[in-house]
Amino acid sequence: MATTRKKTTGKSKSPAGGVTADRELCLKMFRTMALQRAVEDRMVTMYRQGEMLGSVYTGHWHEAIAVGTAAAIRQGDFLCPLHRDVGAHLWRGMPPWQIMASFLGKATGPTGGRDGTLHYGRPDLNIYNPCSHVPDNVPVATGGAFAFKYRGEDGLALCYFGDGATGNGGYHEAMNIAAVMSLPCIFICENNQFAYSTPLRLTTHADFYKKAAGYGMPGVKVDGTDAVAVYEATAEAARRARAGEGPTLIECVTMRMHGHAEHDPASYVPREMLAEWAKRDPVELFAARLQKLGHATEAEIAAIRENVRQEALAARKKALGDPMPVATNIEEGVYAD
Amino acid sequence: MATTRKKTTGKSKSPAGGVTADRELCLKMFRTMALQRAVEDRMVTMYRQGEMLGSVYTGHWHEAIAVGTAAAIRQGDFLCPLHRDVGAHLWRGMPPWQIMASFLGKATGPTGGRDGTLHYGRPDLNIYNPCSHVPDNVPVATGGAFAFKYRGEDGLALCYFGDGATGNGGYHEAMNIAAVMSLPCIFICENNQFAYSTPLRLTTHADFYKKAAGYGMPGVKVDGTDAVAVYEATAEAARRARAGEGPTLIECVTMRMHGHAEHDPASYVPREMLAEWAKRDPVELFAARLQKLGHATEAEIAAIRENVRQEALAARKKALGDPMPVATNIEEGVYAD
Amino acid sequence: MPTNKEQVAEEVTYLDAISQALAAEMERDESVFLMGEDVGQFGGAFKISKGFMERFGARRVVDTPIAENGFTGMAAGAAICGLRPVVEFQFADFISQAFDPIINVMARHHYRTGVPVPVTLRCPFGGRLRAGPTHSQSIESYFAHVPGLKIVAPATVEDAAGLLISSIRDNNPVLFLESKYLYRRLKVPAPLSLEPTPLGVAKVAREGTDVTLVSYSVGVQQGLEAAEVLAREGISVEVIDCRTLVPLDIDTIVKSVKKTSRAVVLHEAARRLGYGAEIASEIGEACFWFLDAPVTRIAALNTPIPTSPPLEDAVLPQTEEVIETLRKVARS
Amino acid sequence: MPTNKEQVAEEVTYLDAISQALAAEMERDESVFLMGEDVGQFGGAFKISKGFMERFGARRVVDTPIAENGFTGMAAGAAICGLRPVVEFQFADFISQAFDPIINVMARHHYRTGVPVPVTLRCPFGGRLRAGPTHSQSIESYFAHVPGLKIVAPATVEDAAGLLISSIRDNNPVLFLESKYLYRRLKVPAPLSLEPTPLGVAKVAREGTDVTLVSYSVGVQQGLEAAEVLAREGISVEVIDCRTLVPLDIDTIVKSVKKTSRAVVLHEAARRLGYGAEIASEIGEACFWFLDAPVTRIAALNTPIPTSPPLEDAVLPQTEEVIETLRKVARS
Ligand SMILES: Cc1ncc(C[n+]2csc(CCOP(=O)(O)OP(=O)(O)O)c2C)c(N)n1
Ligand SMILES: Cc1ncc(C[n+]2csc(CCOP(=O)(O)OP(=O)(O)O)c2C)c(N)n1
Ligand SMILES: [Mg+2]
Ligand SMILES: [Mg+2]
Repeated sequence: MATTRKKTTGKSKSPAGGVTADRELCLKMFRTMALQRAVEDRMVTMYRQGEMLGSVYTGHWHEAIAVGTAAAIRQGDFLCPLHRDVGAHLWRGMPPWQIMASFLGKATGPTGGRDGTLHYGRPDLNIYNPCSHVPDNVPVATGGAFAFKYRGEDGLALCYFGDGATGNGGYHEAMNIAAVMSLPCIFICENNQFAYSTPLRLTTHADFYKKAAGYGMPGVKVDGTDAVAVYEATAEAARRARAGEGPTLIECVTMRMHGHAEHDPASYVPREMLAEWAKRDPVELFAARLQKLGHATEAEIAAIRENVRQEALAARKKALGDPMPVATNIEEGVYAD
Repeated sequence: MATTRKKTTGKSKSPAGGVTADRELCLKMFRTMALQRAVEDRMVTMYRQGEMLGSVYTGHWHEAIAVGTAAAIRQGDFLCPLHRDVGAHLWRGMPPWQIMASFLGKATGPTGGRDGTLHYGRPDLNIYNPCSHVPDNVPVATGGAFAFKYRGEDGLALCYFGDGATGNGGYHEAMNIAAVMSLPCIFICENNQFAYSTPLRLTTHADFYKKAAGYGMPGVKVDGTDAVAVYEATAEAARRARAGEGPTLIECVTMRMHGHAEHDPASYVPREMLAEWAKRDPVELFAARLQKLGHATEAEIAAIRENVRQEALAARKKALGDPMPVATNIEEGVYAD
Repeated sequence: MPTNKEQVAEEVTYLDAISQALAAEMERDESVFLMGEDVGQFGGAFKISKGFMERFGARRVVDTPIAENGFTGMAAGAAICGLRPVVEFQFADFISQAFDPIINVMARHHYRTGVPVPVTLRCPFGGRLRAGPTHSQSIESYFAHVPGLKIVAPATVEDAAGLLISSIRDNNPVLFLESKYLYRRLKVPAPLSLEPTPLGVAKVAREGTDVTLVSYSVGVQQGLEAAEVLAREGISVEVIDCRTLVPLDIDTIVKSVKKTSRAVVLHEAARRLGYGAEIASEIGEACFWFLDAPVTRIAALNTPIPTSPPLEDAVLPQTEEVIETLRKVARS
Repeated sequence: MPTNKEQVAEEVTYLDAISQALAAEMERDESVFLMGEDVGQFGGAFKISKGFMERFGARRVVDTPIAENGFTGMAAGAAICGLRPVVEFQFADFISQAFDPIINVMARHHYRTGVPVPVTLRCPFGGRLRAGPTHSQSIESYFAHVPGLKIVAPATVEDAAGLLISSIRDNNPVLFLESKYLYRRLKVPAPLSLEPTPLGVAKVAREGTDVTLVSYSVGVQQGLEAAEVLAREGISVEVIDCRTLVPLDIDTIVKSVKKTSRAVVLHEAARRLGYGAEIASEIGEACFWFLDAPVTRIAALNTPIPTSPPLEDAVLPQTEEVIETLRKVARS
């Protein structure tokens, strides 16, 4: 099967010598991570200023996961993100202002204001728009993976879900189906230590990556603050998927550094835990790595930071200026023609 | 917690020297297994004669599982059976004629004909009456286990489900909850190689007992045709449960020797597979064991067999003679007072 | 299954019609495939896909684990990615486990994104087979409130084929309600036309002047029987077969009621918020000035559906009750 | 949460009422406990159980994994074994994942076995908070068709407490619909009576003579506002608050409609097979000879509920529309 598969669009990303050998790739990844941070910091400010429709969910300390995974697959692959994965949207080409527009309910948001806040996607970028229910994006991803296999194409689906979502039946059914049908699907568990207020001990009594064994699929655990580690694990899972070897579960360990969303002060999170994790900022870690690798000077890093900060500022300006939707044809589109 | 728990009714069943040291217990187990076989054989005949309302589900080769588990727990424990577990009902005290009455839609069936065929239970015997949907009895069992723990009692819940049912989200959510809450619950997976027509390779890519690790609970695998092995595994799981050590998954491996139900000729089952398993009849195996242990002579075994055959015949007679329900007060009982 | 052998069979059942229509669509469109429990080698619990495995292979006749939630979400994903899944629920009752992906993923996706989700959800539904509370349910009311789903319920052999074809070709999630009771009871002479019957168009199954009976699925057959009996008494019943519940062809219904001035709505589902409530409300609002009698609903009692024959018969509407109600309304 | 501090607070909100009633029932009956996501230390997404952990401990304030299906089935099992679980869904929308155990385990169990299943399912529901298609749903129509469930939807602070108390004491599974919109918008002077309000008894929220408005939850508040405006125009609106949807107190509704001869039914749920269809059908059948105008439904459009304010406002019924419709019906 694998040998007869049609190629999907987008170039394969498995640089010889690993991702660190590819300066251009590394810099693009870094820029996207820094952009996620800048955009989300800006959105937090917007929330505090009362500009947003509802609460704001951030992916602080998830940047290496969002970007490391998205960078390791192809544009034609089916990406099924959740609320921590702004970096994956950005990598695919979603403009920051449009994410903000979603949180503002603007006509220019990806759904034109029909859905909003964290529920957005871009069909043209092969980004699924998830609904609120976690982890309903996971069975959907297996369906996308099924479609690639059905058509004999070498595309894959990649989905994200939190530690909390693993307690849910949809996750289980999809993992099992993907294993049994040997679907080209990559399951990214973003273990950020909390599900809303719920700590891991009330979520599971087993490590997440070990759950893969119960489905007969490989499960790996990576440092979710290390973009390179995430990239490499994803690239290997993608290789397996495209070769017809079936799904992989990757547990990416990180920390949710803000509340569940900005309305949540997260007083249930031990302060020492935050202090400990504060030392492992994935954006900082990657910046340091790039300098050590000689891919960028401190000045170049600083320039990128300033550049994304400006982009986030401009995004806010555009998003705020964009029009609200008008309630004409409000009943159109409930059904497709 | 465990030490302060109130005792539930029913005597504990952990004979010193193991189950085989207890002749009375062994003989009662054997008789119940033989009775299950006799009753189900009779029901198959009744089906063929067109006496039944619908199809008939048998637990051939499941007798050691149904009886071995039920015998190893207490009458006061919450038992949540499915369609292969007639022996567990019998062990608890359900009369054979009443099971037949369920399949006949009689007024004397456990639900008075409101539900019927394989959906029966007896609240007074602490037997849950499951609905069709598999494995909806599994979350219910965790709820029963929760109730015991909540009240500080040392009771437990035990539920059964097939290999096929493990692909279902309800199973997963309940297993995880039971592990996280450390509930006194025993999960019995009856791996009989098929889920309706679906073979194991389309159900799972991992051994069932290994799935327990994904929940952080012990998983054990036993020969489901060996009543002693099933008993001992259950007794140990019960000990853990009562001691507050949490749930256990027990995979009991056996074979479904009939079709999914009697309407199903099961032509999808390889004949060699049936021939191989035919050699491992749990009732025969236990009969031989009893003789080897000196607990019963061949004649005594034969007498039991004849006795249960007569009981099954008498059960049919009573069930057939019982009245059909009358449709008065048909709207009563939709709501409890 | 439309093997050559059966193409020359003398009769086609409601079940054959579904099987033939499904096979024809799979022949016609490579993106159509069937998935569900035991649909492969086994041919499905009701044998709709008997022979499909040999004909289309395991790629297009997909046996799933017992995971209604997961495989329905998967069908949504496959549809979003361009395929046209046909999902078989072994019994309609099991769709309860897939309620979430149907209402939250499938039904709302096009509205939110503009991406169609063409999935056909095949549900063998209804009672009268002594199958009890969790194998006999009428499921239309669980879903009819949800914007974005279509609901189709054929009452005849021809419509079983024609409406299934349209459902599969439709670009929306469609709940296709197959009457288990009619599967082998309804027959027409072979061969069967495999032309699509448009969704959203009701049918006047029998013309009449005194009272309009609005129904769907097995109720239409009951209504036709009742009309036949009443015709002998000089009462002329017009029977409307909704065929599609969502969208509902209210115009055809209203036209009939304006003519007869009397309306009875019949279904096998429980009365409270059965789909009859929607139909009756619409008639009441649109035909108020034309009505000579209250719009009357005939439905199952508000109880679970019991297993035992005397109980099930007492709970579900019987033809005798349909006759009596129509007579009473016609003469009021 | 009814700590001593708040007992002496000057005002009690709809949210406080629920919190106080729940705490009172937990005090009163050891078998009552609360379970759901983040209900423990965190006090729940809407802070209904703030302080409960300190007061009742982790044994009775149970944080669950994100497993609506599993923990709902678990609640059923706990109830069957003698406890009285109160289940909090973080948003009513998530109950879609628990549809199966609610309709197939909870709702049918007593009918099949005679064993009661006393579970209260607390559902923060409804729109107007810009929360979009999967955080704003009205869920009553998903369940109202199912025999064996009760459905309660308080419209006032007093009823939020009184009906919750009755729901918890009821021996059946009860869907308790809490209006997120009213949570902090409705207030009454403290202290609040914590007496049970019986289920199945509607209330004449405002007496009138020209037209009857039947509603529940937030619609009652809209109706009262509209009635006030119309009173100034000389139109007298009688507002009926159903309070309980299942069982429905149809007698109170019928009595009012027989008096006014005109009926409008209002809810925030989508129109098609909204619960208004059941109410309108019942009125149409019971009051046919008394009606001077068609029974008219006001409801949301048949679309998902959009997020953006201009869109959500266009989809959900606004008070202006209620006023206009009542005026039109009253004058017709
Ligand atoms: C079925 C369902 N129940 C509840 C929620 C509410 N909810 C949204 S996110 C969340 C916590 C998710 O935790 P986790 O999966 O760990 O993801 P994280 O937010 O930590 O990234 C909850 C409970 C939901 N979205 N879906
Ligand atoms: C949710 C659900 N889907 C489908 C069915 C139909 N069904 C009944 S039993 C069965 C097979 C069960 O297989 P398994 O769990 O292995 O149990 P076994 O019958 O082999 O003991 C199926 C598909 C069901 N009861 N519930
Ligand atoms: Mg998390
Ligand atoms: Mg099996």
